[in-house]
Amino acid sequence: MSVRLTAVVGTVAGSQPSGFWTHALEAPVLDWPGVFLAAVFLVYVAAAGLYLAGTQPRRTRGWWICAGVHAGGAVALPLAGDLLTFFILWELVTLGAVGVLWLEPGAPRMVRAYLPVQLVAAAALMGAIGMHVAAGGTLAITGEGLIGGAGLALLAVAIKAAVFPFHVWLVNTYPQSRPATAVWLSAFGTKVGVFALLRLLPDSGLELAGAIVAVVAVIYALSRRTLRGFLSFHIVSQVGFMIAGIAALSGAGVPGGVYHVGNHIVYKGLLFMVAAVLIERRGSENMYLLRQGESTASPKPAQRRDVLLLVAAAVGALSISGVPPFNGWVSKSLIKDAVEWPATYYLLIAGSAGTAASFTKFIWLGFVSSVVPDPLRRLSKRRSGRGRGKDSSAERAGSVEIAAGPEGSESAESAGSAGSAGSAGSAGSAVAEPAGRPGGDIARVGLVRGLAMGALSLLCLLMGLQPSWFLPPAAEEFEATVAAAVSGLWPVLLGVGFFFLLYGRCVPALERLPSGEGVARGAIAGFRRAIRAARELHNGDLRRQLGWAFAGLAAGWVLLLVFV
Amino acid sequence: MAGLGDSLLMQQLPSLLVAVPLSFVPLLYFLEKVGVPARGAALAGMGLCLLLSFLPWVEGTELPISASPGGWGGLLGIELLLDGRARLFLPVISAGVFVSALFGTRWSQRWPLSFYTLVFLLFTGANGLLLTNDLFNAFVFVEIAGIATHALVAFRGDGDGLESAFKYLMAAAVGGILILWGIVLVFTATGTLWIPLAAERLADAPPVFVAGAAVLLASGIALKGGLVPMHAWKADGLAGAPSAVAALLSGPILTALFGFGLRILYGLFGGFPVMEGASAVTGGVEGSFGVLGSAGEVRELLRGMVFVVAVSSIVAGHVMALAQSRMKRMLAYSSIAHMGYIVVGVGAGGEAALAAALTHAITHAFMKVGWFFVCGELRRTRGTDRIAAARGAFREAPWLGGAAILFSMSLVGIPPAAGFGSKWVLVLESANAGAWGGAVAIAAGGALALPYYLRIVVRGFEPGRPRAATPVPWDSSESPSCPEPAAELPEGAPPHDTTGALGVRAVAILVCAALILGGFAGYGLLFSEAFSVATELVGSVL
Amino acid sequence: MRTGWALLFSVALVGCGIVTLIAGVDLDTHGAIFDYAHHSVQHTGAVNVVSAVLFDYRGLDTLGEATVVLATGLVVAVLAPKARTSMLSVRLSLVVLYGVALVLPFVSVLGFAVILFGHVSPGGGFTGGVVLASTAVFFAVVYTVGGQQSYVLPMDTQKRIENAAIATFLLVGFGGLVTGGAFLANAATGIPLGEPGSLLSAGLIPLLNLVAGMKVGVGLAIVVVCLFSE
Amino acid sequence: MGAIIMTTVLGLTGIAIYGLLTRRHLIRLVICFNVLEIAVLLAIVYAGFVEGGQAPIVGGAEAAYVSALPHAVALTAIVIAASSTALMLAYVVRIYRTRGSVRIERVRRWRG
Repeated sequence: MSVRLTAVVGTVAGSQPSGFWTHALEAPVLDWPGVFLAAVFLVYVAAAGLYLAGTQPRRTRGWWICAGVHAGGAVALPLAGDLLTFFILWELVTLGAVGVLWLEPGAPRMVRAYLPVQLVAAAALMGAIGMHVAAGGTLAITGEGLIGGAGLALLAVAIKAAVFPFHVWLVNTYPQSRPATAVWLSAFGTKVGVFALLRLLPDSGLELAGAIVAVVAVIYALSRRTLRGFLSFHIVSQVGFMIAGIAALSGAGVPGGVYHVGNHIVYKGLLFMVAAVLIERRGSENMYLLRQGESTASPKPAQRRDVLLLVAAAVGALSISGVPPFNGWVSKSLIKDAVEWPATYYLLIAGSAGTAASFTKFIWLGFVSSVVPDPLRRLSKRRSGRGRGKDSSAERAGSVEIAAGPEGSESAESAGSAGSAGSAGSAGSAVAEPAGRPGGDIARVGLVRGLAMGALSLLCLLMGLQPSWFLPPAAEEFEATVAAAVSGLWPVLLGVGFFFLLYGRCVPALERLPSGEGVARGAIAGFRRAIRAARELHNGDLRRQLGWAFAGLAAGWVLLLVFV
Repeated sequence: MAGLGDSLLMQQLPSLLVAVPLSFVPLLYFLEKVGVPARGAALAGMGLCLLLSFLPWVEGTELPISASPGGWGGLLGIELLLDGRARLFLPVISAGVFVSALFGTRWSQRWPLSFYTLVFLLFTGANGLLLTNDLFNAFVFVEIAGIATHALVAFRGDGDGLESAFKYLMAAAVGGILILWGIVLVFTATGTLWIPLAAERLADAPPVFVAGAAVLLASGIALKGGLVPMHAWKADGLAGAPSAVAALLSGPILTALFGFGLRILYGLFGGFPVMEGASAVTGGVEGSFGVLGSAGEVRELLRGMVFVVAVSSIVAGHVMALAQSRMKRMLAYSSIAHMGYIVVGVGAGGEAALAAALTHAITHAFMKVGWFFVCGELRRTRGTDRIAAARGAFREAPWLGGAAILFSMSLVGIPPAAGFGSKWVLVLESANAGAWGGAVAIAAGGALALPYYLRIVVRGFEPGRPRAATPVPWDSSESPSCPEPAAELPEGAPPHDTTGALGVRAVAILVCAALILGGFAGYGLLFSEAFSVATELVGSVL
Repeated sequence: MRTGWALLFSVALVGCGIVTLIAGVDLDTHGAIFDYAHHSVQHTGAVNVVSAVLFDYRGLDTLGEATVVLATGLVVAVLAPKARTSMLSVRLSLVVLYGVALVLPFVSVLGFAVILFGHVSPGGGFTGGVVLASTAVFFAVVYTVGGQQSYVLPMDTQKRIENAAIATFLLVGFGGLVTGGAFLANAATGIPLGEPGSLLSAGLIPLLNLVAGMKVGVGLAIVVVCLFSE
Repeated sequence: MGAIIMTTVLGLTGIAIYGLLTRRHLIRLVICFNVLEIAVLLAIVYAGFVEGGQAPIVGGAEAAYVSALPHAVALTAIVIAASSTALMLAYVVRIYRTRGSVRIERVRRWRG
């Protein structure tokens, strides 16, 4: 629909007399990054749609429309040929996400976390485009990016891509939505932001900043106790990788960065799907309780499918950690090869190691360990002893315990979709399956989900094994780089070693990490106070109203007289 | 239609556009005496005026059309000049008045004759303000429109409406005096009230004198239009008004005032030059400013003042709108912000930015009128315009919710609504003209604006009804011995007007919605018209 | 608004005014550049130049102003409570009662005279209208509002006169448009201007004078009487 | 002559503005508005003043007349000001009826 609307504007705007307005609407840009990203988005839409269609009988039509707007905007955005279309699609992505979040349980909190910053981003983008035009730029999207308003564009990108200090919206929305919703949302928003960096600010010089973000965010990710909070911080961390690559200017940087965007969509989607299934099966999102929930919530038949789940989780974890032959390896190698400064390089290595460590934790806690490691248990005891106060503040701070609201809805939902044998489960599945065959329902659900996750896993493998199918045509020289980077395995080993040897001791320190939430809260309080002050200024006194008018008149007049 | 261009009708169109609405004032009275219902006659009359306002768009019409009541011309008498600017705004005013009259069933049922008479007076004032090329005549029309408007504001007759009307009247009257002062200074300096001649002779006037006239006229118009240091009365003035009247006030009246401001700015003072090439444009004032200081510096100072006013209007308007708990006040503050948008476009100088400002004035008129209608509908069903009371209202009437969403999108600047187009072009063109601060403020304005519209929409679609559906009478000191001529509806009373009237109100809302959507589709056309008007305005200075 | 601020603003504005006036001291253009006094007789046939300007050159202003009065009367009438009250509880002495009765006819005649001779001598519709309105005020003050309403002019009649006046003004205007090529045209309609200085001169100006006088008189009377009855 | 008139005009303006900003009684506000208006009217009339000019009633002899245009304009302005004043007073009376007082504190319900 958006395309048609722009077409309407385009036909009418074709006869505009104003200088740049004649060039407002351009043909789509079909270069490699755009087409690649659009294609990956499209594939992911198919996979996630498959996943959701099979498992979510409770999604309403409104949800699907909003999700479609969100994803459709994201699919079309990489191809946008001019800034007008780009802006409209950007807005569609935002609005679609708002709609999706709105239809979630616990919507007000998420929308509050999501909408204001996204609006600031949209406004900043609009302002940036304005300043670009002011500096003499055209609306056509060229390889050179914006020639004015770089600061505003940077702000817009930083918010949309959830670059570290602006990540609060992400970790306060994705982990709190329903698991399957997070699957859908995780792919689009931030990637759009990263892509905007490529389109608007190709020579931003943010290489080092990206690397720092990658490391800092991974430290935060290590400290998370909830599954999706953990995955969300990994999005932030991986965005750091992408930015480092795109900003890296040397030959392989941009292809590496963009390829990493595509890879990340695939494996992070896969991981979110795994997370969704795990949460449904185990009834908890606390990573330390995943194995405990196993014995009670899930009867025997689940065990066999857990193996498949483990495979999918392992593929995702290996991909994100950068282990050959999965796709993360290719793009991470390209990025590391492309960066200019040694500091960036070592930071990226550290980031990789941290990623590896945290996904070892994920696999270990989720599938392997039968006993929760000692320090963690001690910690959780201490926490429960301390009472709810600390918990609730921690919850607000983004390290989200399972909140009562989402959990309740999740369990109801999982009962309906996973179809475990309970009365609530049959009632829930009856919505989707009028015949009321719980067994068949389980089988169908498992099949569809398995298909979706399998497809994504295969794609991970394929993108790792045959990068030349996906990378730009003139990328033969990259292959050598990639092939030479097998030695890049050592950060992964480092990370794994770190987890088993040192992680337990680091947990108390990690738990004490400051969060960005306080700053945001302070800003909101300040804004509230400003509004209150403004209201008190408008005290309804007629004389004050007239006084302001005369004061304005006097000020203007005196100023004029002084200067004349 | 071939001979229409030369006919007496076309030659005298400016006079007719003033005289015909005015002639309905006595006509309604006498028609009612012979039994014709005022409402029907009034709507027919407004239809006629709407038709008249479209006549200048007939193919082959040569603009400008100059007419002089009395036939004396501008120097001796009064000239009414229908130029491109007036042609652009006339249908906006007429359509705004028409739909508002259509919508105002609630109060017009009570006193149909007075209501429609005042609406026609307002119509006359707005049209005349737009057309007149004479300074004092403009003052007369400003006052006609002003008096009719705050009379309509007082129409509810309860304490709140009266307070609104009194505040509005005081502010508007002081604004009128400021305008009159400016006119006196111009007349003293030039000896004429005819704007083109005055502009010519202002070039020889002492610059201090000219500066005084300019600042007085500008403040007067700003006070009437509600720009920031002079905005404080506006929300108070609109809060107690019936919704249809609030719509009239922020649609047609603001449009006419903007048109008048443009005439003063470009016709009398030579306008703002394009930013880079300040020396390329030599208006009347610039030459005179050159006597004492660098003309460019004074220009830039003036422009800086305009931007300070505009940006602070945007910020203050949106921030205060965020803080409101009543819809009408919220919309009034939003109007302040949108006036700021328009002033940014005007202050940026240059044809394109000016054209963007013109289109935004037009789209703003309809989206704000539409929102006020939605507000009136809510007030009819809920008995109050408190935002909290809107709970569930859109669930009961989804079409209303749809309209509210559309108008909100337009006001915020989200694509499939006309407001997006004008805001987008406004940002780009003012940035293009060098006013990047204003452009950023406009862009940020949308971010501030969305939450407060979204709040209403979300509230409206929530299930359930508010517990206290009727307003708390917050004026407990009213003496019961004095019966209010028009008190609030008593608690639990059925809606005042019948379902047939509701249909008419719905039509009014849907017309606005259609205009907003159509405005987006036809945005290119609108903008190119505005662009030619802007070229004409800027060209008139050279 | 604090006193200090108020003082500051008013002083600042007056100061600006002083500066402006000093700058304008040597302005030599006093009055209009167009010398109405030497052309108005020839143009309009009216000896009183102010009347000529008001009703001929700038007829539209006058029409607008009459409209403002009408609007005011309308609003005040709407706002006034329907139940009329007697204005004054004070008992006036016989001297006042009879004195007013004695004076009233003369005042009325004066009002009409000022109106009808508006184009040849100082005065005109507005001035005369105000004098006429003052008779209504006298009456209302002395013989109560109800008395004014029932004996002199009922409110309905007043409104009718007011509307008829505006309608006449507009009819004259449209007539000028059709016959003279301009709204409110006077001499151009071909109406004889007559001997300047005589009662029946200056074309349509006496008629408009009369209309405006009735309009203003009745309009102000409505306003004042409605305010009385509050 | 001019100096006197202009001093009066400016003095009245200053007084009126000061009064508008400080008075608490609504009727006094209305009076202040009227004073402001009168100052402008005086300025208008003075704008047409010609030294030694006669009232613009054209007699037989050729003479200097003061300009008639400002007179006409002032007349119109007076009527408009009178109408505004009448409306203000009407509102004040109604406010007195509904709110029980004409203090300015009583018209501060709308605020914020």
